[in-house]
Amino acid sequence: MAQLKTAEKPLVERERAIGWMRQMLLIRRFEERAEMLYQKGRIGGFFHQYSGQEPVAVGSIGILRDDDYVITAYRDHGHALARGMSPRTAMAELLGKAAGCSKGKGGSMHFFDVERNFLGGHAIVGGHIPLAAGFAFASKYREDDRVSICYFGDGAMNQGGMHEAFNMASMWKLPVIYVVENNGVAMGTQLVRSSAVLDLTVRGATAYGMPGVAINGNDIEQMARATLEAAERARDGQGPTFIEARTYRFKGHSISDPGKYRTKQELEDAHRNDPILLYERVLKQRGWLSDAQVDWLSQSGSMWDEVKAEIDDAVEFAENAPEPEIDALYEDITVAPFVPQE
Amino acid sequence: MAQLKTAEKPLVERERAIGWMRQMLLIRRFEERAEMLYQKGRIGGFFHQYSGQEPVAVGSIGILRDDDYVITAYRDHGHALARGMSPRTAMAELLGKAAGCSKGKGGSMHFFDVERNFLGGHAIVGGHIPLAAGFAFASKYREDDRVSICYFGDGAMNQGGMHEAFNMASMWKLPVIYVVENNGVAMGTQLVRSSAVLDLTVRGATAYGMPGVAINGNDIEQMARATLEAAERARDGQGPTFIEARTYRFKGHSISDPGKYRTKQELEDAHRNDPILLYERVLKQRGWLSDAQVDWLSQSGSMWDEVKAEIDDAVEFAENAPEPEIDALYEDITVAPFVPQE
Amino acid sequence: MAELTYRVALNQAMTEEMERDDRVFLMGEEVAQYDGAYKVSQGMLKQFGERRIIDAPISEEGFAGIGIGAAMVGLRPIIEFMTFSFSLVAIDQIVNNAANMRYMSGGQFAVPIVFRGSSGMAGCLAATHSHRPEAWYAQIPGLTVLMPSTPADAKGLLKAAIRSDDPVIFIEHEVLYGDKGEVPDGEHVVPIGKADVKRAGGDVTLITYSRSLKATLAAAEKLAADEGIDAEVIDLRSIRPLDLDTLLASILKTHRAVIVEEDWPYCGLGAGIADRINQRIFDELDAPIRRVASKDAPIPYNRRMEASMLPNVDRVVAAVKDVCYR
Amino acid sequence: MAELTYRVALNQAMTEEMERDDRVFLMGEEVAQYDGAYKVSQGMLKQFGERRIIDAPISEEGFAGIGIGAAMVGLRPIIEFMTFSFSLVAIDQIVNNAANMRYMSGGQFAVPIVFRGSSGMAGCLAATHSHRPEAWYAQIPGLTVLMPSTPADAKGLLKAAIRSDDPVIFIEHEVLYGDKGEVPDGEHVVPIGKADVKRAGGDVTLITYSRSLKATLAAAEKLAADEGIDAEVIDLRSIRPLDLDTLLASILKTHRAVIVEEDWPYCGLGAGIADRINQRIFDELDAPIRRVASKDAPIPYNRRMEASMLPNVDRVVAAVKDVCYR
Ligand SMILES: Cc1ncc(C[n+]2csc(CCOP(=O)(O)OP(=O)(O)O)c2C)c(N)n1
Ligand SMILES: Cc1ncc(C[n+]2csc(CCOP(=O)(O)OP(=O)(O)O)c2C)c(N)n1
Ligand SMILES: [Mg+2]
Ligand SMILES: [Mg+2]
Repeated sequence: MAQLKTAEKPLVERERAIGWMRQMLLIRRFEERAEMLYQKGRIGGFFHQYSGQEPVAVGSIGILRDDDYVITAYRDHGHALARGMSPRTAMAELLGKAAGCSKGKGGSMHFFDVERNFLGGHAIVGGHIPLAAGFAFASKYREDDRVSICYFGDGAMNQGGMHEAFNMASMWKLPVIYVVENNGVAMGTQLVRSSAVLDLTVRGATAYGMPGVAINGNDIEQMARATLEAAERARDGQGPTFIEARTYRFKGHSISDPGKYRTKQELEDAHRNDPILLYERVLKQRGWLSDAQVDWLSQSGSMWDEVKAEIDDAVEFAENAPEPEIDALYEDITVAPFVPQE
Repeated sequence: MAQLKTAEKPLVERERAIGWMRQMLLIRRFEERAEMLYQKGRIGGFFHQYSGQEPVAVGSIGILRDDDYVITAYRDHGHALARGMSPRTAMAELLGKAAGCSKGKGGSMHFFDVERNFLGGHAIVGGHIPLAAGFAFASKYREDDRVSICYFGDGAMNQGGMHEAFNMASMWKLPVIYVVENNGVAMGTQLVRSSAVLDLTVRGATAYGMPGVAINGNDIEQMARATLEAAERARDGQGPTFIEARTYRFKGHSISDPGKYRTKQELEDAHRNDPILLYERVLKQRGWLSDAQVDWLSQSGSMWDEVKAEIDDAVEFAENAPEPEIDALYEDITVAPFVPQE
Repeated sequence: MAELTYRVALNQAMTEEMERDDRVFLMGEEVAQYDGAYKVSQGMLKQFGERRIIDAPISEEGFAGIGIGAAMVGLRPIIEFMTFSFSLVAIDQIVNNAANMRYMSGGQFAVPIVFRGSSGMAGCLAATHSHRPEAWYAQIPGLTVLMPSTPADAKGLLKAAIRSDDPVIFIEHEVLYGDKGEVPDGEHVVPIGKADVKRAGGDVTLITYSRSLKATLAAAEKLAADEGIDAEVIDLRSIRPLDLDTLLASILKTHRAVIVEEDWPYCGLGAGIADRINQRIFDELDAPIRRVASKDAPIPYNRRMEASMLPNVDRVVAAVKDVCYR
Repeated sequence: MAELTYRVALNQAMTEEMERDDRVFLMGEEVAQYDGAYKVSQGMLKQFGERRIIDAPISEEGFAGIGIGAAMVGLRPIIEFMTFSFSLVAIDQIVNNAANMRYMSGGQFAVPIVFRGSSGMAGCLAATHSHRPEAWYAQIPGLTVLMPSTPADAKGLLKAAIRSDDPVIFIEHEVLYGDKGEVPDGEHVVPIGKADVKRAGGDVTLITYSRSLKATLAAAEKLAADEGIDAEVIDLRSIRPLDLDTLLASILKTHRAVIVEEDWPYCGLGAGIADRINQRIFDELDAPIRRVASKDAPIPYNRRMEASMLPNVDRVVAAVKDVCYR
C-alpha cells in the first residue's frame, strides 16, 4: 500500500483535517448517489464522476482563502462541494431544478457559485484555462491579493489555449495556480498516446519559465502544501505555478463509458489506494480520528452516516424542488433586457 | 564584424555556394524593386519584406530535395524564390496579374507553386504550422521519404495551433522541420514582451521532446547544416526537429511600419552584418568568388548586374501581363463545378 | 435492402471507401481504440489498423490542420469532430485553410477532406455542447455542407463526400445514430446538391433537414389526417450547394412554404433559404415563408426547457395552418 | 460639434470611458507601444500607462479568454482584434465563454466586455484577411453586435458598448478609419438597438450598415437626381438587437426595400434581416426585398476583382429600379 508523505508532519490542525476527511466523504457519497439517479434517468446529459480524485480538490481548495477564485472543467462536482457549495443546490442542478446552483440551465458540467467565488464548471476542454489567467489579471490590476486556481485534465494539456494562457500568465506574473489533474487518461486515451512528453511539468512549467512540481495528488496534505507554496508565491507577486497532481479516476470517463481501456487489476490496485482509506489511516495514526467516526473498509462510522444523511437530504430536496418555468428560457441571457430576435 | 562558422569547412561545393549567393541577391533585388512598385501604388494590400533574412530560406531550402515540401508564413517572397519560383510569376502575383503564381488571387501573402512543392504563403499567423505536420503525416503514411519544412516567425510561437501541431508531430515522429525565423520582433513587439522564455528551443523543442537547436540563421551554411541534419533525422524516421534561426529584419514589419521600436544604431549594426556581405567574404576567402562577380559594398559586379536585369525583366513582364478576367472571380473555388449561392 | 442504423450506415460508408482507396484515413478523438465516442467507427481500427484509424489528442485545431495539409498533398482524410460544437476551436483552419486554399493558390491545390461528426441538441448537454453550425459553414464559398437525416442518405452522402475533391462539412445528429432504416445494397452513392422529396404533397411545402425531418413528417401526417392538408416534405440533405430547383418546383405547385430546423432563428439557415426562395419566386407565394426554428436563447440543460426550444409537431402544424390561412 | 475622423472618434470614446472608470482597460496586439496597428489607440499608452493599455502576444484565443475572465470578476475589458478576421481563432471563447456564461451560470455572472477591431474588404488583403463576421456573431443570443458607419456613431456606440454589462462585438471597418464627420461635443452616447435614418425618403427603403452606407447614400442621391426616386436610407448601427421597428415603420411607408451589405449572400446578415421583415409585414411588400451583397466567392487579391464583389452605386441603383419596377 502506498504511503503518504502527509503522515510525517501535519500541515494543518486537527479540525481542518477532519473537515477535509468529511468533505472527501461528502463528495464520494454525492457522486455515488448522483450516479444512481443518472441510471434511473433522473439526470440528463453528460455526467463525469470525480470519485478517486477527491484529495486534489479538497486539499488545494481547502488551503486557499474564501475570496480566492476557483475554476475547473466539466468534472466539477467535487470542486464545487470542496468550495462549500451545498449538496442541495448541487443535486438540484443535476436534476435541472430552478433551485440548482445554475438554475437548471447549466447541468452537471456547468456548476457555478458566485458567492463562493466558484467560477464554473466548463465543458469545452481547455476553454477555461485562459479565464483563470483573466481572474488573476484582475487581481493584479486591482492589487487585491487574491489568487486564482484552475484545474484541468491531462487531456486538456493538448489544447492550444492552454499554451497561450500559460505564456501570458508567466510573462505577466499573474497570481494563478494551474493544477493538471493527471489521472493518466483522457476519455479512453492514455497519456502516452496523447502527449509527446510524459513529465507534464516540462510541458506546463519549463516551457513557460514558471515553477512546476509533480506530486501525488492523492496525498491530500501534499496537495495542500504544494498549493500553499504556490499561493504564497502568487500573493508575493512572483507569478504562476504549475502543479501536476497525479491521481486516478475510479469511474469511467462519463457514465456511458465501459472503460475497456484499463484492466480489472489496475482498478483493484487503485481502490486499495483509495485516498479516503489512506487519509483515514493517517488521521488515525495521529489519533485525530476514531473507528467510530469512520471505518472506510466496512463502510461505517458516525461521520459517514452523517454524510449519507446529508446527501439523502440533498436528493430529497432536489427531487421535490420545482422545475424552472419554461419562460425562464429567456431569462439570464443578458443583463440588459433581452429582446429575442425571432 | 560577426564571423561566420561557415568559413571553416565548406558544407557544399562551389557551384551550389555560388548559386546561393545569386539567390540571395535575387531575393534582395526582388524585394527592393517590389517595394518601389508598392510605393507607386502598383501593389496593394500588405507587403512584408524579407531583406536581411535571406540565408534562412536559401540555406535551408537549398539543401533539401526538390520533392520535399516547403511552407511558410506571409513573409514569403524569399522562400518562393529560393524554391525556384520565377521572379516573373512572383512579380506578376504582386501586381495581381493572371500570370501570377496564384493567378492574382493570392497576392503578396499567398504565393503558391505546386510544381515546386511550395505550399504557400499563409497569412494567418501560425495557421500553417499544423498544415506542415499534415504534409509530413502524408509522407509517413505513404512512406515516400520526403521531408517538410515549415517557417514561421517568433510571434507565431504564441499561437495555440503551434503547440498542438508540435505535440502530435513529435509524438507521431512526423518528418517535419520547424524553423522559427527569430528576427526578435513581431510587428512592433520585441520577443521579451511576447514570450515568457527567451530561448525558443525550450518552448519549441524541450516541451515536446524533440531535438532543437538555436543557430545564427544569417550564417547560410550553418543554416544548411542544421537543416541537413534535421532532414536526415526525419528521413530516418526519427521525427521532427526545431531550429531557431536567429536573424534580423532590415525593413519594417510591412511597408506602412515606421519602425519606431528600434534605434538607428541597431539598424546600422545589422547592415554591417548584412548576410550577403558576410557570405561574399567567405566565398572570396575560399577563392570561389571574385570582386568582378560581386562587390556588395560598392553595389557592383557581373552577378549583381545579371540579377538586376532579371528583376527588371520580371517587372516588365508583370507590368505588361494582362489582368485576370473579372469572371475568374468564380473560378478556382472548388474542383467540382462551382454553383454560386446567390 | 438491408435495415441499418444511421450509425452503421456511416460506418459502412467509411469502411467501403477505405477499402477501395488507400488514401482515405480516419482521424479524430477516440475513433480508434475506443471505437468512436458514439461508436460510429466501431471495428474500423481492427480492420484497418493504426496507420489508417488514428486517435488524436484533444487538439482539434491541430488535427484539423494536419488533415488539411495531408489533403493538399493527395491524401483524403476524414476528420471526426467528437461533436461539431468542438469545431469552433478549429474553425479558422476550416475557413481559412480548407475553404480558401484552392482559391488563394489560383487553383493549384485541392483539399479533398471530410470533416464529420454529430451536432445539435442531443439531450441536456447545455449551451456549450449543442451547437448547430450549419448556417456558419453554409456561408463559406469553397465548402460543401451535407446533413443527412436517414440511414440511406447517411451512407450515400458520406460516400459522395469522401469521393469529393473539395472540403466537405458533414454534419450528423447525435439523436439519429440509433435510428433504423432501409439502405440500398451494393454501391450506394447519393449525389451532392440534390434535395429529396420525402413525402409528396400538393398543398404546402415543408422544407427541413437532419433530425427535424422526423417532427416534420409526423406533422405532415397529422395535417393530412386532421386538416386535410397534403404537405410535401423536402429533405434538403445538401445545405451547400442548395438544391433550389427542387424547392422552387414544389413551391410553384403549393405556393406556400414552411422551413423547419433546429437552428437559431436570426440569421439561421432557414433565413438563408427563405431569402433564396423569395429572391426567385416572391410573386408565387400566397403567404410569407414561415419558419419553425429553435428559440432565440442559449441551450439550457433542463430537459423540458430544452424540449420547448425545438421544433415539434404542434409548432409545425401551427405554422402550416398559418400559411394556409386556416 | 467637432469634425473628427472615425479613428479619433473611437479613440475619444475609449479615452473618455477610461477616464471615468478605472475598471476599463484596453488589451490587444500592438495597442500600446505601437499605438495600434491602425492607430486607433494612439496616445493612450502615454495617457494611461502600461497597467491599462496592454500589448498582448499574438494569442487571440488566450487574450480573449483573459478578457472574459477579467470581466467575470468585475473589470470592463476592451479587447482589440487587429482585425476581426483574426477573431476566428478566438471564436470559441467568444461564443462559449463570453456569450453563454451568464446563461449557464443561471445569471450569476455578467461579462461586460467589448471585442472591437476592423473588418471587411480593406483593399487587396485577400481571402484570409477580409472576413465580415457579422452574420455569425448576430446569430448568437447573449451577444450584442454593433457596426458604426460614421465618426459620430463610432464614438457614441463605443461608449455605449463599454458601458454595457453584456459582451459586445464592436465591428469597425478599415476603410472608414480616415473618414471625417461631425461629432457632438460633450457626453455623446448612442443607444444600443436603435437604427438611424440617415436619409429620409418615401419611395423605397434602403437598409445598410458600416462602409456600405456610403455607396447607399450615393445611390440614393443618384436615384433622386436621375429617376426621381426618393429613397429612405436606414443605417442599422445595431446588428443585434435589430431595430425592427424602425425598419418596419419605413417599409410600411415605402412598401419596398433593398438591403445593401458587404457580407456574402447565402445566409448572410441581409438574409437574416429580410427574413425578419418578411415574417412581420410580408403583405405590405410590393416587391421582394432585394439584396446587394458581396458576390459568392472567396475574396480575391486583385483590386478589380475585389471591387467587382462589393456593393456599388450601380448595383444599388439597379436593385432599387427592380423593386420599383422601373
Ligand atoms: C474542445 C473539446 N474537445 C473534445 C471534448 C470532448 N471531451 C470531453 S472530456 C474529454 C476528455 C478530457 O480528458 P482530461 O482532460 O484528461 O480530463 P478527465 O476527463 O480525465 O478529467 C473529451 C475528449 C470537449 N469537451 N471539448
Ligand atoms: C492570427 C493572427 N493574428 C494577428 C495577425 C496580424 N499579424 C500579421 S504578422 C504579425 C506579426 C508576426 O510576427 P512574427 O511571427 O515574428 O513574424 P515576422 O513578421 O517577424 O516575420 C501580426 C501580429 C495575423 N495575421 N494573424
Ligand atoms: Mg484525464
Ligand atoms: Mg518576428
